[in-house]
Amino acid sequence: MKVKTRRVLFAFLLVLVLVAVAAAMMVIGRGHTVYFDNKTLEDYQGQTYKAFEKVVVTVKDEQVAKLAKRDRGMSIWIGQNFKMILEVTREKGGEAEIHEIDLKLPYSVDGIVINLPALLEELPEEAWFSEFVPAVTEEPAEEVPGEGDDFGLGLEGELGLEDGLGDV
Amino acid sequence: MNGKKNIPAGKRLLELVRNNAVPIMFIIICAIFIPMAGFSPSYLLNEIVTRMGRNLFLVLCLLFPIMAGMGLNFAMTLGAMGAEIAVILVADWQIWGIPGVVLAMILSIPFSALLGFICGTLQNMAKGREMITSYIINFFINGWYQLIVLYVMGAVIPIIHASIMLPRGYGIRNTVSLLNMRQCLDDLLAIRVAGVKIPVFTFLLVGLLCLFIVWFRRTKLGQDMRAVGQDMEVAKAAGINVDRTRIISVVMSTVCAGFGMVIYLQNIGNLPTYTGHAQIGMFCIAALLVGGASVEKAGIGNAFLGVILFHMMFIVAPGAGAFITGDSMVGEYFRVFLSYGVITLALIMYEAKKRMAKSKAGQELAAAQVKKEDA
Amino acid sequence: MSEKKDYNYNSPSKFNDEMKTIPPARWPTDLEKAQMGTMTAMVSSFGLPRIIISGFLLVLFILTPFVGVDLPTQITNIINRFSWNAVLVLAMVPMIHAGCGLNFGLPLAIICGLLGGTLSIQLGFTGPMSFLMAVLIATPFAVILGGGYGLLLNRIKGGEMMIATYVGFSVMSFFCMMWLLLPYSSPTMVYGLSGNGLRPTISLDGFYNQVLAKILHIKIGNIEIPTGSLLVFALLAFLMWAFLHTKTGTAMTAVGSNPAFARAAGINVDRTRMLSVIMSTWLGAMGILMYQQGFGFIQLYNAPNNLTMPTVAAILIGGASVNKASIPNVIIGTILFQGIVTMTPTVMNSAIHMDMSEVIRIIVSQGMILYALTRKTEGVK
Amino acid sequence: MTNNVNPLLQMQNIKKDFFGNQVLTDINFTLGEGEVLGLCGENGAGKSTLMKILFGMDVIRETGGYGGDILIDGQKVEFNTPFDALEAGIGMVHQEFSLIPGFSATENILLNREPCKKNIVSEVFGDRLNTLDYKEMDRRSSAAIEKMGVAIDANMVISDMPVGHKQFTEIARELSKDQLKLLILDEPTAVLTEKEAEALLESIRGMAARGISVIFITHRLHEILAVCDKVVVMRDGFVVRDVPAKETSVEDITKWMVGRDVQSAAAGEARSNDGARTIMSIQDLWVDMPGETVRDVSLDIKEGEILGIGGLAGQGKLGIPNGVMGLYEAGGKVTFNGGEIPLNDPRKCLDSSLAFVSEDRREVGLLLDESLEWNVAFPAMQIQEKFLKKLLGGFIKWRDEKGIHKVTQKYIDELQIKCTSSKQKARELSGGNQQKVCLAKAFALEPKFLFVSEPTRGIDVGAKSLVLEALKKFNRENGVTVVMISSELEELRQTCDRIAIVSGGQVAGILPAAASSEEFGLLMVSKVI
Repeated sequence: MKVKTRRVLFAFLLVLVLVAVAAAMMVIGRGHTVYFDNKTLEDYQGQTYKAFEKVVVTVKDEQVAKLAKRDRGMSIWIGQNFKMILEVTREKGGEAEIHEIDLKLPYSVDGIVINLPALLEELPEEAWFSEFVPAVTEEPAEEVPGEGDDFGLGLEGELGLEDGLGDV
Repeated sequence: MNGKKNIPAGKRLLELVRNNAVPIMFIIICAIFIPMAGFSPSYLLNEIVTRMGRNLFLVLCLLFPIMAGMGLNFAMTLGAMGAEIAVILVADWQIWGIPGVVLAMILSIPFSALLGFICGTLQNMAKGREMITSYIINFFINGWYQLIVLYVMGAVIPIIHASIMLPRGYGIRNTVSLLNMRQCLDDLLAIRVAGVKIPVFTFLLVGLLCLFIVWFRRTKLGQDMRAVGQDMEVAKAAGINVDRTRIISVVMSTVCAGFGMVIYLQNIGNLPTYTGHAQIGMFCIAALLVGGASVEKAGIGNAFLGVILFHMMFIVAPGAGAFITGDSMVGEYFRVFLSYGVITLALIMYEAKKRMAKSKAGQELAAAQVKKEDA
Repeated sequence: MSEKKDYNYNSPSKFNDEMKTIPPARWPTDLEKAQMGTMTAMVSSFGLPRIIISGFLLVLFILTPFVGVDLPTQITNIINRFSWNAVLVLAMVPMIHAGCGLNFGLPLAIICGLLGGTLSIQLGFTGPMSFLMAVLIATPFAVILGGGYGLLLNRIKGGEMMIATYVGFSVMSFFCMMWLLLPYSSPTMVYGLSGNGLRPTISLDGFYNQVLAKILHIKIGNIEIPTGSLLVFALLAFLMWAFLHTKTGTAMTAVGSNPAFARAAGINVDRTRMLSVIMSTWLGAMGILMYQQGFGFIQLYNAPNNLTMPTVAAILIGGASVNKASIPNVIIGTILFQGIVTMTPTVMNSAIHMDMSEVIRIIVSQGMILYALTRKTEGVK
Repeated sequence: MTNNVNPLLQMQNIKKDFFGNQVLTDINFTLGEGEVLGLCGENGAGKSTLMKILFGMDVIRETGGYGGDILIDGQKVEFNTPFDALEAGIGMVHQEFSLIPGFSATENILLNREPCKKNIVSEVFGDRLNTLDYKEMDRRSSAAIEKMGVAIDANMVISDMPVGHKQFTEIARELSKDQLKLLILDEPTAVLTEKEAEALLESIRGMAARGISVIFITHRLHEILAVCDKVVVMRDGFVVRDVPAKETSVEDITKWMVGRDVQSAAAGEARSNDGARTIMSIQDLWVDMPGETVRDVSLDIKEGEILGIGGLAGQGKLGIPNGVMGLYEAGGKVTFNGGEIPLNDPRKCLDSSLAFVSEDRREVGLLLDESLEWNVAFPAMQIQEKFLKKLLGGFIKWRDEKGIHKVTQKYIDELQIKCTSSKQKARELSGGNQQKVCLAKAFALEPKFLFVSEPTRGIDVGAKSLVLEALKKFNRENGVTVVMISSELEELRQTCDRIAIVSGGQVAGILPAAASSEEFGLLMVSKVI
């Protein structure tokens, strides 16, 4: 009997560990797409924040975007503690200044648009943060025929139940 | 058996060739085709290594039911379906990278275990025709899979992202992009040797499964499974719960296949929702058979050799076909033909062998009579 | 050396036999069966899945007028599809009767029919003549390929169904190559650009499209009946029925029912099985030609495979088991299965705006096959 | 005798019937610790049933249990499964091998009792994931083999072993069980060579010396005398003798085994057919029938007689008709009615007016899922084209349902087959009625020569006499030569004119039905292999 209780306990623990790992994965594995706008923010509380001449965005030691005025760049990020390095050239011919930026990404938002000029001015979040809403494409570029094994021809399809070219 | 030593070397060689007819045939086919296809060695090597990483785990899953005497079992396809459901959910929740893979694997366990349990129970009801039954179960469950993915997901099970949903508002698209977990396992610790990318971590996982199988054979359950596989009646008489052992072997196969499918999908980088699993079983079985396995006996070595030879053939056949006939489609069909052909051949040889043993005793009796007359 | 035998051998020891001959439980008498109540008796004799399927079809029929679907059109469709598929389903009967199990090797038979059809067109026949020639040309192929198939199945008794499946696949993929490589040249069939290799779909307009259906074609209101096709099926079904009443047909049934008994009664079991396989193959070839004349197209390459499961499922739905089948099974099964195939998409679509027909078809047909396989039946494995 | 110590095993008034068919009546005997008991009797005497009761086999419970008490160490026990019996220290080596072919001797000896080591995984998923302790396994198996006293290679795979070693592996398996107190050996020497049998006897003595009691069932009576302390002889479900081995001899045992009241038998009916011509002559026949191998049989059968073939189970008597009729692979020469009959071709035999009623009713004798009509008429239809209507000038041979119905009805009446109608499925009949259908099937062929194999096996007394009478009548009225194979000597003596006894796959001798039981008994065990 005692052995049994112990076993149930161990099995329960195993399930618990798996659930815990799964939960942890859900937190640390949440992916976000971060978009950076180098756009002029018009008339925010009466002020206008001008776009920079040029911004170079580096995420994880990788240069992901070089933004001219009105450009939008994009990077993917796993987890909520977003880090990037911005190399900002404010005016034409000006000196590039380097900013290291840490951001807390909200868990529930997939696509996050950051207005860089507003961000660097340290305006409140609502000024530089907006959610990216993808336009629903009708049928996205019909599958790039992945580099799968491309097994057998045809047999996949309708699993042997397609009756013909169509119904009468 | 005692006279083994007396058999001349030539005969023994013949025996060796006969016992390994299928792998030898494939080695010859590959040897002929490789020059015809005209691929560079590094390209070939790269492809083979990639495909080994992609498929080995799945092929190894077939070993459990074989161990329990349930033949080449399509149960693994069910594991693949379980994994696909898990992967769809993970993709929808936008869990990326390694965490996504790990989550998908964990999530697939309940699905594939349940399906494996159903499959094992049904197969216990159809002892003696497990293979055809598992084949039909795989279609049957596929119907339910489609029902869930096509109608329940998005309608009952919430699906957040329109990008993986059909435009009509429920059901999953034909392809789910896994771009964000693409090859994340393969890239982990990956090394390049002479232009060939070796997905070390994936191979580590495969190695882990191999170790597990080797270890498992030495456990009580493994021993029981082998006993059940060789003689159900004797095992039962010895007090082994035969039906339960068989179900466990199927469940182990489906659960491992679930992991294998996640590995497979992360390598490909997208999920063909309705066709991804359809042929996995078929091609894993073909690969294992090409490696020299039979319906009742298969080992890790068979899986490795099989995957290498089978995929080598698969890569070079279209090119070789085009070279011979000038029509690349012929080569494509030829490799499909070879895959089916090898399974057919292996099944026929297995069934025919069962019958061969019968007439032996008669010959002995006749020989005894002749001896008597001589005396 | 007297080798003791392993467990699975039926030891001829007296004790075991005493055990064996004790009447298995107790068989209910007819009277008791009547008392069991008609409902349960019906369920047990008809099989639960079959009742569910019939009930489902009945519900579809009842729903039809309410969801605004035209009933006559539906009935016409069912009759039409019945006329296409019935012969294929009939092709299952001989092999089941001879104990060779469900013919999952149907693609082999279909290939014979495809060879007949394409060669007939290639040789320049048109109209009804092309159908006749297709039948004639397909016959020798069916006999030869069916003979080889039978020879193979005789060597692997007990493992027929799985091997049949793969024989079907192998032959089909072999012919995928052949369709490309054989020197067909008829412009109606080959790829337009390269001039060689057959197209996956070949239209039969001008050849044998509807040649049988048009004979004595009847139109009552909105219901159309392809009388000719139905008559041909009736003829073949009658021949099958008649065959099963002859000496050889009786032998075939006995072989399927108990091969050891048949052997002890002097029947050449292998030859009888071979005959059944050849008959199955020939009927399968006829079946696909009938299908094509109704459907109007020849479909090549992987298409043969698409008919296997529906056909196997149809005869099982009709009440056949893995080793027993009859003509009524064929007719009932084909009507039920094709009824579901035609009715579900339209009725379901109109009723709930969800076309689940494909999924339902898969679940119904595979579930039916699974039910037949997992039922405890003696004999074939 | 039992003042302070109870004997190891006491069987008290054991009774068993199979649906009214009494097979064991008031069995009483005791067995002390370290004693060897020889159990002998003809086939069907009830030895196997008794052992099955003792070992708690499922069949016993499924067929209504048994009466009487089994006492072990003075305690009443009731075994519901063999595992209960094992628990109580009873081990049994069955006639059929129960070994996993691909496992080594060690693995088989310890099958499902392997010593294991715990590990992390097994803590979570249960004991079945414990790893096997191979060292301990080797130790235990070699201990068991040593206990047995016969050297076998513990690492050899079973499928590579000679038959004798398989037998020893099974014995070692029982010996490896620590709680073993009583070992039942069911015809263990049947598959052994003389030397091996010698070794086994030695090993039994060794076990007895260690305090293990043994019940030893064999047809080789001299072995019993060589090794047993006492002998229990059974016949027709009774214990007829329970004597110390020292006080008896092979002749005595034989007499007890078969000895019935000769007077009671209806052997008087036997006729002498010396003058009749030989209708069938079998020469140098071998038949590969599993479990009933025929080695070298030569036999002449006279026209019009009823020849009985008797012998112990497994000695090959059943192989003779099955071989001649082509159902099992056979060689040799069989001439019938002046012409040679090719072997391995059932059709040729049937064509020459031979017929066969198989001992295996359900597997070979009947189409269980078809109507009685089909069962009765089928061979006649196929072989002799009876019950067929020729249409289109003989091109079509149409089944004549009416004719079939008529002939079936005729035999239903004649043989008093109990059925609801001639359309009833054969499966639904009782054993006795099924047997009658098998006879009707053979009668419908109107053969010149009929093999009947075990016609009364597993059917009740009433049906038995009906079947035998029908056979006799068929022989007398139609002049059909009948060869009847049966395990029951008494039945042969009632029905047959002459009786051939098969032993060791050969004809040990042919005696008139009136010969004494002792003579038959001696022949039966004369060449036992």
